[in-house]
Amino acid sequence: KEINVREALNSALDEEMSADPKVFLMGEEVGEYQGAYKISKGLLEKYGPERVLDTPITEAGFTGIGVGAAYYGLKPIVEFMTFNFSMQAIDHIINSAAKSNYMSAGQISVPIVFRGPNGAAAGVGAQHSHCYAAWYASCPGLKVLSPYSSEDARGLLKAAIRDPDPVVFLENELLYGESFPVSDEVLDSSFCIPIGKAKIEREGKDVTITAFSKMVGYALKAAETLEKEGISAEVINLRSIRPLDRATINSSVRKTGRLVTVEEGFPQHGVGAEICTSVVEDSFGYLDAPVERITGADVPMPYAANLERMAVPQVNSLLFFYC
Amino acid sequence: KEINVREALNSALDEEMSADPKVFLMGEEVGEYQGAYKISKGLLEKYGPERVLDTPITEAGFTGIGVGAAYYGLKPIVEFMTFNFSMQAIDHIINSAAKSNYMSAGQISVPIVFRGPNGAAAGVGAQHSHCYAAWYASCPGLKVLSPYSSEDARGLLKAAIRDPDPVVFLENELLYGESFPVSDEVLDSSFCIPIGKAKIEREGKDVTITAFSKMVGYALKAAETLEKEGISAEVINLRSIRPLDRATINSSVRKTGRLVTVEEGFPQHGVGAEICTSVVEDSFGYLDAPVERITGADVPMPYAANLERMAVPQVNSLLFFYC
Amino acid sequence: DSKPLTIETSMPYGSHNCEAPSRSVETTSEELFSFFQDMAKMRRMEIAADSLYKAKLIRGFCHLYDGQEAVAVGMEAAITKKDSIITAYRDHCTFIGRGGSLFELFSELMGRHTGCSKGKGGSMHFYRKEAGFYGGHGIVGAQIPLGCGLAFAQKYSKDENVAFTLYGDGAANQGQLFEALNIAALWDLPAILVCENNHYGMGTAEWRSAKSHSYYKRGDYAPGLKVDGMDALAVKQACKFAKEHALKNGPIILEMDTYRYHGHSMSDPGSTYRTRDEISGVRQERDPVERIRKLLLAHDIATEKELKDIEKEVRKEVDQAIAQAKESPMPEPSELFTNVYVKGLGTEAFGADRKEVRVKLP
Amino acid sequence: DSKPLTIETSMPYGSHNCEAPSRSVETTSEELFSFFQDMAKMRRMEIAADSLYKAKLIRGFCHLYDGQEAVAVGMEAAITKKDSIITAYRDHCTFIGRGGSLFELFSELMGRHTGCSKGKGGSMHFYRKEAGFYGGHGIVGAQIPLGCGLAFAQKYSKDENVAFTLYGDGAANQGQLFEALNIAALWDLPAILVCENNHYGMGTAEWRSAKSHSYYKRGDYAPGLKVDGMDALAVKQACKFAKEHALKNGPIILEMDTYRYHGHSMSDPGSTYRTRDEISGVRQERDPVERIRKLLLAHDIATEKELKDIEKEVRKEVDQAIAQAKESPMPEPSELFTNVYVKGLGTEAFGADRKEVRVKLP
Ligand SMILES: Cc1ncc(C[n+]2csc(CCOP(=O)(O)OP(=O)(O)O)c2C)c(N)n1
Ligand SMILES: Cc1ncc(C[n+]2csc(CCOP(=O)(O)OP(=O)(O)O)c2C)c(N)n1
Ligand SMILES: [Mg+2]
Ligand SMILES: [Mg+2]
Repeated sequence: KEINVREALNSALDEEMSADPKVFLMGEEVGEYQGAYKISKGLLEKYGPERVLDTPITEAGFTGIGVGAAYYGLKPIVEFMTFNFSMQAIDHIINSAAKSNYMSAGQISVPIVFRGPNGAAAGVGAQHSHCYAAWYASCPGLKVLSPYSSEDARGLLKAAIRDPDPVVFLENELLYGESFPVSDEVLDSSFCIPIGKAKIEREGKDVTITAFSKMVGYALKAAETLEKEGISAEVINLRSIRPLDRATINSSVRKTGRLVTVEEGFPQHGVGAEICTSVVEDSFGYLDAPVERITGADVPMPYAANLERMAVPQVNSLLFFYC
Repeated sequence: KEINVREALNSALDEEMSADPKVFLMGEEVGEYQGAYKISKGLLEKYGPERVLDTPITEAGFTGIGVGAAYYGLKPIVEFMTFNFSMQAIDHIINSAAKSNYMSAGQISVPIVFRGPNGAAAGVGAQHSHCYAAWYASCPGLKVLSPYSSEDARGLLKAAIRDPDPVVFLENELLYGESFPVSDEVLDSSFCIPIGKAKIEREGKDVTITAFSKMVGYALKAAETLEKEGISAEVINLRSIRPLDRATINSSVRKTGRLVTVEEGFPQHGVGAEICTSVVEDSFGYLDAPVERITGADVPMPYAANLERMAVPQVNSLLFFYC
Repeated sequence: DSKPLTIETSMPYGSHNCEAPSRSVETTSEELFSFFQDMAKMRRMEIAADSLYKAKLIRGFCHLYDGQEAVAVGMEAAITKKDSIITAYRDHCTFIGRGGSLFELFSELMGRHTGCSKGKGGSMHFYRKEAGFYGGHGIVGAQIPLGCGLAFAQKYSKDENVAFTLYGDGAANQGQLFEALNIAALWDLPAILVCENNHYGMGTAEWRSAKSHSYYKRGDYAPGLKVDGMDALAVKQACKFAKEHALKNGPIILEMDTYRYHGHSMSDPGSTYRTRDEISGVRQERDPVERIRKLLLAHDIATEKELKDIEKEVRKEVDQAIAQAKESPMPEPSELFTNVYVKGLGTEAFGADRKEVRVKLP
Repeated sequence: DSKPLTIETSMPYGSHNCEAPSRSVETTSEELFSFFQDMAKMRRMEIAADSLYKAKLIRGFCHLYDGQEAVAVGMEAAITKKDSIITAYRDHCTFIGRGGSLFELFSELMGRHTGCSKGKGGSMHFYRKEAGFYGGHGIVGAQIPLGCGLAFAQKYSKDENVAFTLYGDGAANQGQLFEALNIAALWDLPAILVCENNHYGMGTAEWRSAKSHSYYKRGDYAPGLKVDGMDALAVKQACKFAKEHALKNGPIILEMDTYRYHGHSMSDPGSTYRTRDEISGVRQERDPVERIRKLLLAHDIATEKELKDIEKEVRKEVDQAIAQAKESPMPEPSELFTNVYVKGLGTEAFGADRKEVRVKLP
């Protein structure tokens, strides 16, 4: 059976709302409009306006309200129409959500999920294409997840909603319509993926490629091409950016001796930099070659199609180091 | 002659305001109160309320106003009482300032400086101790500077104000009162430090230590101790986090074969991770040992003095790898 | 042979903390004629953009302004290009109003090097600094403090000009409006906040997003006017009034009662959250182009035929601009790395894999 | 032997969009007595904190509440511990008002393990969730949407309680106030916004930071009261009124006209931006403790001697709490890594050099 990522997210929301009356969804256009990207389709009808709340376009205000509701013990899911707009509310994510449990020595826990599409889409320009994975994942107190497949989307979103800590959940607009095969287990309402564990999407022995979100698909495609060249690539789908699964990454690199990191975000202080450093720290002696870091170009996202293509990794970019 | 960092910053502001009538200063308490940390002392009296503007406590509003004024061609200096509060305005720094020149293909340049104390201070807890170096320096379009000494403070702030691009200028509250010897050249009103170049504070041949801001002082102290042990450490004061002076860092590591990075911010996706990766990319074959990354602990800043001490690098932390 | 005319606005102004301007607007036959021309051009242009989008020649977001043209045209009639304008993503007609060309506009929409942002900005990021147009901003509400910053700079520079900041009814709830307005009022900035109330922010009707939808009363202490935003003459009069006020007394709010015919952006059919009757009702009774057409006819300034001819001509102009834009090249690959900085400091910039593209930033 | 009393507030309420409550406040001798006790304790505690700070036993920021005690005490008298309270960094007395102990308070101030946040929060981050106190927030204005979120949760949970959000006159200009208030009004949340107008935000007088300083009128559509914040009875009456209102009709604003005697935080002498005469004038004419003292004497509820004895006793209590706190241990080093997460997922956490401290997060 196949479902697409949108259906996976929608069903995860639906099941968790049905399982726990404390879970509610808020954000711009999540209700009557059924979600700007239709992720919340049908939920208003099913759960009513008390639990599916359309907000004004005031991110600081509604995010703060979400966090306050979590202080009280509810389990809010705050949708950002895209994560670009989370910058208007970032103080609440960092200072009000991430740090409260610590500052209060465990009195004020914050069981909340911040979710929405993150990073580059298609043709939306510089202000609508920022990837926030590295920023949020730098902050202790937050957990940061980024699904690739429908399985990831379902399992990780359900895990995020059930988790007692604040979770930043980074989706990708261009994956919403993509379909993936799913097992019965994945479709079961009890399905859940542990936070903090990466998934080896494909085993290999010559090189390790780490990726998250849309780039996992590119990495898998690259691995296919490499296979034809006789190179066996291991592809790691990070799933969780914080905590980062250093163990899985390092044991893969210890096996392959080579590492390529892939992401769409900016290079400096990015996810690739952290992974490279983690491997240098834990497996320095095993590295047979410099780590190759593939990232978005170090420029704001241009609009023109040809420039935009150059600004984010293509499958070819992942192969370049072998040519 | 000696001056402290506060005097260095104050004189840089004064001279640049006097040199260019387009330069003005705005922020909370910068005028009548003479600055929360007295960096702007005397400027209101000298330049009047048209050029030294006390703002309400509304960072999004006044930062946006500063950026808009820069669009028009003025050269605003926006003071954040501390950079923690820049999160309320971060959308304007990233989306309105950093990206405009690119999106407009060069029509709308943004000659603005965002400055204020950054990172850990003493006893101010989790919400007032965040280091934003890695975040801002991930963003193309911004330049990010962080001075250590009085020379740095004067030369870099003057460079920042004269620069035609948006500059994030990260000071350190605990350095304001520290005095450093300065040459006549540094005191000259034409003095300016090129953006993007690191400074080798101390030459050495056995190990390279990179640091910025307050940690440069710690690195120098550690280097003294190491010298007694017969180890010669080269200390690099980064000065500029973006652009990062990869050339200076790499040529040092090619000489020493070892790298220790030091910063007070959080580890994940930090400045150390980027420096490590830069060296792995450019000088992999020269590294004789794993890179040692010294950072703030991966926790929100605790208040209690003993925990706080453990949460940021101490001079000893820099020596640990040799014990 | 332009002849002076005085025309009554069909709706009274609403006013807050100030005396409303007169409903009798002075104009000329020439001005009315130019209103028609300009609005017909804008209307045609947006319809063409719609088609280009559907033909996949425009990508990403594309927010059309048809229905709201009277605001752009009436505002320009009251001010000069030394006054500043800043707006949101729905910026095509503002760009044209500021004297931008159809060719630059369509080039930008199709990501060509000849675009007003050399293809790097896209639909939401048009600028024309030489004519006082500061964009084209994608983040709801962000342009409000930016616009007050333009006003600050104008006052600081002792230019006797004002800054118009346009934003939607949805944006009017943003906290940064209140923050910026407070500062503008404290500092007496010549800032004119223009709320283009088209009654919906995406799919959300104003009454669902704002407890108070008297947008011209926001911030209580600042004066405000409610204006028929479908009437270019009413808009002109209000903007003239506001400019005078702002230069003397600081900020003022203009709420333009207007309507967008299209959906929010191209993915929104625009008909799930409002009725087709509502849309066609506005088209029939309040359309800004038709209002001017009627005036031109009623005052014998032009014949039906002349106006039809203008529309034909405008259509040709638009088609030509599109054809020319289509033939224009995409940006050079090296443009990926230009304009990141004004002063690039000689650092290297890399493409996705640090090998493919590698240039020194100028 | 508590006897009922009715006392007139000395100042009338200001009101906006609502009818002000009566100036005749019902109380009892017992209540007045407890007001005196509580405020005397708060006053003494803050003075002691000042000394501890000067002795370097308290570090970082330390914002004292002396002068404003009537707000904390009057509010508590009108509500229960099931109602929520959230405030800014000036939170010592709010914590005491919610039933927190002096020992926990001083322990926290000195960074001891026995502190209300185990020494990890510090002066600005006190909490007492069991009694509905949600902190203690350091970012100006942030607590306002958070407080509306508490109100949301109370309504969602069908608890018949309200949430009080306290913020300063400086914070009242923050955009997030307007954003949160709008949502609270749209959703009829039982949110009570309490602006503690002490007339200065750090060194900035209200008239320099706000075009309108009618803080009770902020957001125009919401009702508001202006309250003599130096009069615990006036505060009590207003809070009672507000609670009833909020449960029925949604948000309401209370502006408390009050005063802080100390500087903003310990580094501010508090006398560069206001005159010493101003401060001593308030002390002499409006002091909240003295007001209650006078009432107790005037109504023969207590003698001067009894009140002095209470002050002595309170002093002893404070000294004892300090002594006990001083003897309490700092947090264990391992506490560095606890409470980062509720569920730590077994990942390793590191100290500054990845070697020194290394634990598994629980
Ligand atoms: C801060 C932010 N939040 C959300 C969005 C997504 N968004 C773009 S336009 C829009 C609706 C704005 O409505 P309004 O202000 O009424 O302007 P209109 O589109 O009607 O001209 C939304 C929600 C955004 N761009 N920025
Ligand atoms: C967003 C933000 N900006 C600035 C500060 C620094 N700061 C702390 S308190 C304060 C003054 C606040 O004044 P007010 O709201 O009147 O409260 P009061 O201190 O008088 O109780 C300022 C500027 C901060 N903590 N947060
Ligand atoms: Mg609208
Ligand atoms: Mg105050």
